[in-house]
Amino acid sequence: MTGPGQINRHAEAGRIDRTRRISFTFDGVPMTGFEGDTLASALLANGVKLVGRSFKYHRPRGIFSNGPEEPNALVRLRVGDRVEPNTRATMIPLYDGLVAESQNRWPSLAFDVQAVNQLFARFLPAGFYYKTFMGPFANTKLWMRFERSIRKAAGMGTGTHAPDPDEYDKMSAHCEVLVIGAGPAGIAAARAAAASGGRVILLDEREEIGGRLLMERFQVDGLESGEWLARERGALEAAGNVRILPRTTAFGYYDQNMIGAVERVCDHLIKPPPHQPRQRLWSIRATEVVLATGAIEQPLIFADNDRPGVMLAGAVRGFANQYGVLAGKRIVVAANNDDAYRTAIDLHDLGATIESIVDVRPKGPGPIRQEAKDRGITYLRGYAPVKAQGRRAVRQLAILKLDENGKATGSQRAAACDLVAMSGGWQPTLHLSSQTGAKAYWDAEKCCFLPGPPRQRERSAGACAGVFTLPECLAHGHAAGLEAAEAAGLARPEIEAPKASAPQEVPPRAYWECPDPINTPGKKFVDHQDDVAASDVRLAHREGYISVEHLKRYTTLGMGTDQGKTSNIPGFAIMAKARGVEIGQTGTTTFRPPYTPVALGALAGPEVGERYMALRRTPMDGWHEEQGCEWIDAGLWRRPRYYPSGPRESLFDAYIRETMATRGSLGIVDVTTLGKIDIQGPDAAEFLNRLYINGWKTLPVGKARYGLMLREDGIVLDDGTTSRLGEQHYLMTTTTANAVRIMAWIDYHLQVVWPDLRVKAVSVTEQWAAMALAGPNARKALEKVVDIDLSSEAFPFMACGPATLNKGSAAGEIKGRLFRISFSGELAYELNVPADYGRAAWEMLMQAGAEFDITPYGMEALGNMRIEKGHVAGPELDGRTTADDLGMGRMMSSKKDFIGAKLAGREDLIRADRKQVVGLVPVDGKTKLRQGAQLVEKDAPAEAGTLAAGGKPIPMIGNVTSTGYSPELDHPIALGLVVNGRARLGEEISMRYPLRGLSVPVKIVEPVFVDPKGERLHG
Amino acid sequence: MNDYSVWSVLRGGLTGQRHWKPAWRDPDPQPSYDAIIVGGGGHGLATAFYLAKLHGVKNVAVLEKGWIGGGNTGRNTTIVRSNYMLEGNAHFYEKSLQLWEQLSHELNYNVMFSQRGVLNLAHSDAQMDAYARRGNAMRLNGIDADLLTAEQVREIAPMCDFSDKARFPIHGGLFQPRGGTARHDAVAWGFARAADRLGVDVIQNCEVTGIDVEQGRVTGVQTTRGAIKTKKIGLAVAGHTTQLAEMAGLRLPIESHLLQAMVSEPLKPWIDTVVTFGAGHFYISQSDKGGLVFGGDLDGYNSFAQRGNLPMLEHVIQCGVALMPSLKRLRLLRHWGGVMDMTMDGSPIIGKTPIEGLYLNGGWCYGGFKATPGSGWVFAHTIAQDRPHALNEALSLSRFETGAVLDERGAGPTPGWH
Amino acid sequence: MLRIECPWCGPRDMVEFTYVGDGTLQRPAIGAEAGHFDYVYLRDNPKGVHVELWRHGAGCRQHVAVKRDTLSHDILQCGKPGEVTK
Amino acid sequence: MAELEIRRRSALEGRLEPGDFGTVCADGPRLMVRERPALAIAQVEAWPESAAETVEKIGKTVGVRPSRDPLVATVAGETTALWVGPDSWLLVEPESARGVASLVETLAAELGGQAALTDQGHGRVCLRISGPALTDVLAKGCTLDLDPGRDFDPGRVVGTSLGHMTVTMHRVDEETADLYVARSFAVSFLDWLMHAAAEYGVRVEAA
Ligand SMILES: Cc1cc2nc3c(=O)[nH]c(=O)nc-3n(C[C@H](O)[C@H](O)[C@H](O)COP(=O)(O)OP(=O)(O)OC[C@H]3O[C@@H](n4cnc5c(N)ncnc54)[C@H](O)[C@@H]3O)c2cc1C
Ligand SMILES: NC(=O)c1ccc[n+]([C@@H]2O[C@H](COP(=O)([O-])OP(=O)(O)OC[C@H]3O[C@@H](n4cnc5c(N)ncnc54)[C@H](O)[C@@H]3O)[C@@H](O)[C@H]2O)c1
Ligand SMILES: Cc1cc2nc3c(=O)[nH]c(=O)nc-3n(C[C@H](O)[C@H](O)[C@H](O)COP(=O)(O)O)c2cc1C
Ligand SMILES: [Zn+2]
Repeated sequence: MTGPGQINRHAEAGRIDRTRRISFTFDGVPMTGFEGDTLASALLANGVKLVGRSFKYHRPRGIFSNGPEEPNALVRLRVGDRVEPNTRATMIPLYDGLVAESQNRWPSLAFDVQAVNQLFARFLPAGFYYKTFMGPFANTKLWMRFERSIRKAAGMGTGTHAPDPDEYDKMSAHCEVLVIGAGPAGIAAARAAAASGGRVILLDEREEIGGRLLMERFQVDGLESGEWLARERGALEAAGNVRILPRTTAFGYYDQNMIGAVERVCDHLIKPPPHQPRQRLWSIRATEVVLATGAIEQPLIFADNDRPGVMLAGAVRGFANQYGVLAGKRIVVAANNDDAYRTAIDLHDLGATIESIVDVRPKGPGPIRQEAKDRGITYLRGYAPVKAQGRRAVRQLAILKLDENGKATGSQRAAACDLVAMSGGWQPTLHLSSQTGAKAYWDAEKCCFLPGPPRQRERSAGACAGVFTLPECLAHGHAAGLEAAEAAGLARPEIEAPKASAPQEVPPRAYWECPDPINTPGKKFVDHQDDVAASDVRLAHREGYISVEHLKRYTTLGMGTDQGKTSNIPGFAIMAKARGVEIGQTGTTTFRPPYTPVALGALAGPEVGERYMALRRTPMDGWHEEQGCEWIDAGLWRRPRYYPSGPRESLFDAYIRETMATRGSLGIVDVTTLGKIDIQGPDAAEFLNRLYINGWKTLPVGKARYGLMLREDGIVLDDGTTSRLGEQHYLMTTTTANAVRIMAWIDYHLQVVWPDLRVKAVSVTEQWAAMALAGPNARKALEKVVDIDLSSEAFPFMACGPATLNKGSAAGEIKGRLFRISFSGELAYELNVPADYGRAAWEMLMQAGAEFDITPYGMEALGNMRIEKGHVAGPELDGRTTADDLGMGRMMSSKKDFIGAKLAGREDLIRADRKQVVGLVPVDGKTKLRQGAQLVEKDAPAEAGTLAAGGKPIPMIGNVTSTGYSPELDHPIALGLVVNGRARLGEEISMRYPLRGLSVPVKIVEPVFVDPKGERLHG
Repeated sequence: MNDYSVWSVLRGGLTGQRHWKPAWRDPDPQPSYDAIIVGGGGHGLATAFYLAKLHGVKNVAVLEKGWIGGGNTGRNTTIVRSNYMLEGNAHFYEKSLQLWEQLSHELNYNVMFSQRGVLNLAHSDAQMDAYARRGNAMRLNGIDADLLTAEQVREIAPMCDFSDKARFPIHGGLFQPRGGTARHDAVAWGFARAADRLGVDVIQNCEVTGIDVEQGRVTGVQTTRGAIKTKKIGLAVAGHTTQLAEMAGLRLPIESHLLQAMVSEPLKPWIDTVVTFGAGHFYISQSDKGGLVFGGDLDGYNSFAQRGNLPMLEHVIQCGVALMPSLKRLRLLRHWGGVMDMTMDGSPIIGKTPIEGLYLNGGWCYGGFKATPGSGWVFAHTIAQDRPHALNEALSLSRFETGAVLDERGAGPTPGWH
Repeated sequence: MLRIECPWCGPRDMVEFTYVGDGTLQRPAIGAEAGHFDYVYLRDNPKGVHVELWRHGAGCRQHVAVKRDTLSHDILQCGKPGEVTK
Repeated sequence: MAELEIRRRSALEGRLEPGDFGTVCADGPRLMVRERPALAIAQVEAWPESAAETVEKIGKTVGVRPSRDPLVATVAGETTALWVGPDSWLLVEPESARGVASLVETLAAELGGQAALTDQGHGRVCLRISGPALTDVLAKGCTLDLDPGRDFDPGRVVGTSLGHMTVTMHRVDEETADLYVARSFAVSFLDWLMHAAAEYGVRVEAA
């Protein structure tokens, strides 16, 4: 199938490049257009009228506008994993190979099965679903069935689940003056501001700068608008202090003059070239902002005003002047203002027939009437359009005479036409200023909402401030540019404003909803996309949804992809009339970003996929990788989970092997990720005393101590060892998970709470590679490489001090720190060396340990061994446990005050029936215990009921926190929290894991399974 | 008053839908009421409804400073679930879920409660264990829960990243099939209409500006529409809880924070359940209109602005795309914010206050929508009987003093972290 | 997007900071018996002017006191902790 | 025992093969990247009342006087003093710049207990980047005003968030900056940088 060709293309008019012919397809039909077209202009050129189906009634719809406000012409653009639903044809630059499909129709656009909905339209008023489908029974079954069909019928385009192959980018920028919108007002503002020498950014969402100048036949400074634009653009580019960003939409105005904008870097291409982003998100921080965003034309509301061929008058003119496309040949213009006359005039001059202008104003137009008269264009004063006739496309327009109250009188007439160009006047595009909270107000004279008093450092200029004629726009923009520059602290420049002339205009009339046609009613659409008709607005009124916010939510008025850019004002006007108030009293709904929809990829930016969050690596990362370890995430870090000995070794086998090797001889583990904080100063010990629940003043130099910290509310915050390296010098370690939080905690207390304490704290986590050597042969192996006496007398348990590896060797030595501390419960040493030496030190230890079959072990074995020893860790320190719950209540010093001391004493934190850490073993000695299981009394019932329905839940007396397997004891072990657990040692209870149907009898035991006297670590 | 049914809609089709009456009256405030509920959100309206329906207290006014449902009820991401671990929360939210299951029927208003399931994803074994702990507790409390494998997750949410490019691969997830979403505005409207039918005065555009307290008991309120006498005041003002409490001289363990929410352009069905990301701040569902509704973390600072900033928006969407790479080409339609009443333990407060006749319902953090019917149900009980119901006993204000806090996350007394 | 003037580093975007919270709270002195509950749990939570602390974590690591309107998000004053009062 | 090779290994070892990446531009790559490996870095935190004296002492011993004014980097010979917080500095030089006693040892001997001194020589990775795309690349990851006369002129040192990672950035001259990032983040940071710069063409140079 091929199309009829560019039948609606004027021979000369337009700013397109006729030397560059572009091929594209719409619904599979190949067509051509020209460089400079949008998809919409190319479709119109090819005579395509029907482009989509509406949301609810699946009515045929055509192109309605030529801009971002488009409610109807939404297409599914591109193919495969680049598919983009709901894309406005009016904003898609035409490129070679473009593929677009219509939406919301099946099986085809011309024949759409769901168009039968139109027949039932009167049974589907706004909000009908609130009144139906409740079903005869009090459950959700019936509704769930209906919901499925409603969901299928609703929605617009179809998205894909295939990942988007394109990249997105982000950039921040700063400037003194940001000008949003590059129409005449914006350009005038930018050139004025730029003359001050400050940094100016001028952005516009269209492909080129120029705004309505691109769409009109105007002259500025005595030049044709195209020439003037070229001149001004050249001058701005040459100035050096101006950045021009076309294809860039300012979508959100955020606090403190931060504007979010998205640049469509490659959307005019079939796909981005390598290393180029598809789109770029700009965060622009401007000292001053000029909003020159123009205005949006509103429709008139009459029966079947949604027929293809009923368009906005400004758009009809825009298509003609910018692209040389005549959307119709016999045109009726229907309007409440002067500006629409220009459409009649321009189209007449391009050869179209103007059937007539239907003007709802009793007095008709201002001076522009002369231009119309000169061309023989007739206009009817005090008439309104009442119905667009024709099924798939408009064939004629029925009109009625209005009396002075705006009511219909007389008999209905019809004008034959293939295009209705309608205009309900222009509403300033005040979205961005409104987003800041500046409250828009109604100007009854100008018949539009104007931006409210600024809440931020911004001003509106040109049409978006309700200044509508070209000379005034230029002057207004110029003044705004000067003012902005001055407000930004720049010198007021000497520069002339651009000049133009235009006839005076008389004000429009606040008249949108036209009378019903005689005899043949039809829906009068307000919100085309959401199929909200004037009758729906009145229904909302009747039912009490009279606030505009209720109106919106009840009828979905303005909730589509266009956010009501062409429907809110007429809708509010109908509500105002029904309530008998002025539209200014109903106000507007809240304006929210984005101004137009923004690709989520652009907001997400490049840090997704593998780059989603940084990956932190320890200095021994490469070594672990070479060993083929399995990794586990620990916050942003990756740590070895276990080192499989071969492809078939399971996680369980591996960690048991690693555990046995360590306990049997020697193991080594990378513990670099623990937080390390260097604490110095005369008050360091006092500070530690306040942070930790136990005392620090007696700790001698060269010794380490285990410490526990509470939050202010008395709950355990973190634990770790802190070592005294010098008189006034300590090294604190924190858990991996809390490293950052504890550093911030310390900063807060030193800077804000106790600034009088003379303490300096610095994170040194990154400086040191840390590794623990554990097992009965740890000393023997270590002795081979360090320069200090490791005997228990010289370097007992909890000793610490400097140590040098390979001292005096020609190959080089490594100066580090050694700590005799143990998490595994074995004789163990923790070695810290400067990070760049981490791998060398590790390899040295591997070599020294070779004769003892040294085994690297990962997080699983580490966890298993600490469980065997009953050491608590993350799963027990879950932010709800007290020191006493963990069995460390006695560490709480009563001789000093510390963070959390007071609130830890609250009644519910010291009750006897709190959960306490205990050990758990399966009664049968075999069955594995599971983390995440709950604990109940052994005779608890099997089936639970809900309390809410009067049933009986199964009371939980605790939960399993950590599980492992002790190879030494040869049975599974676990730690758990059990109500009053320490008093119930030896008792049998039941482990429940109903998610997997498990119920296992377990016995409560002491939480230390291996070497309870600690002989090994002292050995 | 018209009953809502298919028949009445069909009948209306023949008469231009002209027979409908206002869903609620627009009364002027009376000089006095037996009870006054401040706040015309879901909670306030539900409270009034249950007071009238279950406790025979019908001379009730709901005072709303703006339009009903315009607070957090009208701006939330509508997730309904009862997947709580701690008993003080679990039974209460389960009660609420059970009320949801019959709510449309009870109100004769379709609140479109869609039990499409709520899926919380886990990205490590440790997270799976944490979810198992919660899921097992739910089961033992008689609440539905399933622990899904990664493969099962894939069936439900195929758009998630299961490739080797995922920074935090999906290990599985906790699923509550009975959870889901509801049409938030309809909840406010449905309760308002039902309460109105029982005689409750729903009064909009009426801001409470003062609470009269004499000798430790309340006597009335001051409003922008005059003074009103009453002996019982129930506060249900969400983000403004501390403002109202202050009128009665109370300081509370609550801060108001800003939470943003977002909606995409409308699409044909794209995702059929509620999914939450476990390795970042992101959760998503699809409204019946077709928009993908999603959100993430608090902006992080105290705020009453109902309007957020770009960094959190970017962050939430970054998390979303990390989880679902095919979101990139879809578009953001609108984003907004709400004022969250964040408590110091992340759980709500429903109960009595030190002032006689003043009852508190607040501190909902980002989870109060699902509580709406349950909250109204227990709050009505508390107000009518002057003592909490067993289901809200644990949610008392005094728990902070005694230490019996309900801290599901274990985040401690920093409201922004819950 | 909030822009906070760090007394050391100058105006910086909020993304460089982490929010700490109410800056008017006074921790009871070490050894004090009372006041902890109020310090930890109770807040004025003003709708309007709020003095709060932010930590310039990506910059100089210092705490910055900020006077900010919680309704408009306008930042009224920034300074060192203790220098900014209501 | 076999002799092991004992040497510092950068966190970026093997990840910065010299070569050109990204877009091929007519006038060559617009960003150059190389690592400054094996640095000695000492962090000095002075007490307010003796900070002036500490500054003098540092100046005397290592040849560069750190600035007490915020955001100022001072350079003398091979040594750089970076302001990183009030009366807090990083002193940076190639490890090879000094003889037997290291930078930290030298400072420790001079300062005694007068200021808190910590060794960070292995805790930071430093990338030197230069070229005409310098500020464009940085603008992709941070919110500073990078235009001349603003936040990041030559001689400035700033702590900021770049690509969601905390970095200390020192503007060495018009077209050159040193980026210091925590060691554990180095690989991710390099990945971010190369990706951000690809659009402009990047050349990795040997250290
Ligand atoms: C972005 C966002 C997402 C959320 N997502 C979820 C979710 O997925 N699931 C979930 O369960 N919860 C969610 N929540 C939380 C949930 O929305 C709220 O907890 C719940 O709706 C609160 O209902 P409410 O009736 O208590 O408050 P609101 O609906 O806020 O009602 C309080 C009313 O009090 C009025 N009021 C205030 N001051 C006065 C006064 N002085 N006089 C008179 N009236 C006054 C307000 O105008 C308001 O209408 C979310 C919230 C937000 C903001
Ligand atoms: N006579 C009338 O009734 C009437 C009414 C409206 C407009 N006009 C004419 O239109 C022109 C108005 O000039 P103007 O400069 O004020 O407006 P304009 O419409 O010419 O330019 C506004 C520009 O802002 C851009 N824009 C809008 N929002 C944006 C955003 N968020 N991000 C990026 N770009 C955005 C648009 O793409 C457009 O190019 C004048 O020529 C005027 O005569 C006349
Ligand atoms: C679940 C849900 C779905 C929404 N869907 C849409 C939508 O499809 N279109 C739309 O314009 N807004 C939608 N919104 C956003 C509302 O328009 C509105 O922004 C929000 O309720 C907050 O109110 P406010 O912006 O008036 O302050 C939705 C909001 C919610 C909570
Ligand atoms: Zn700073």
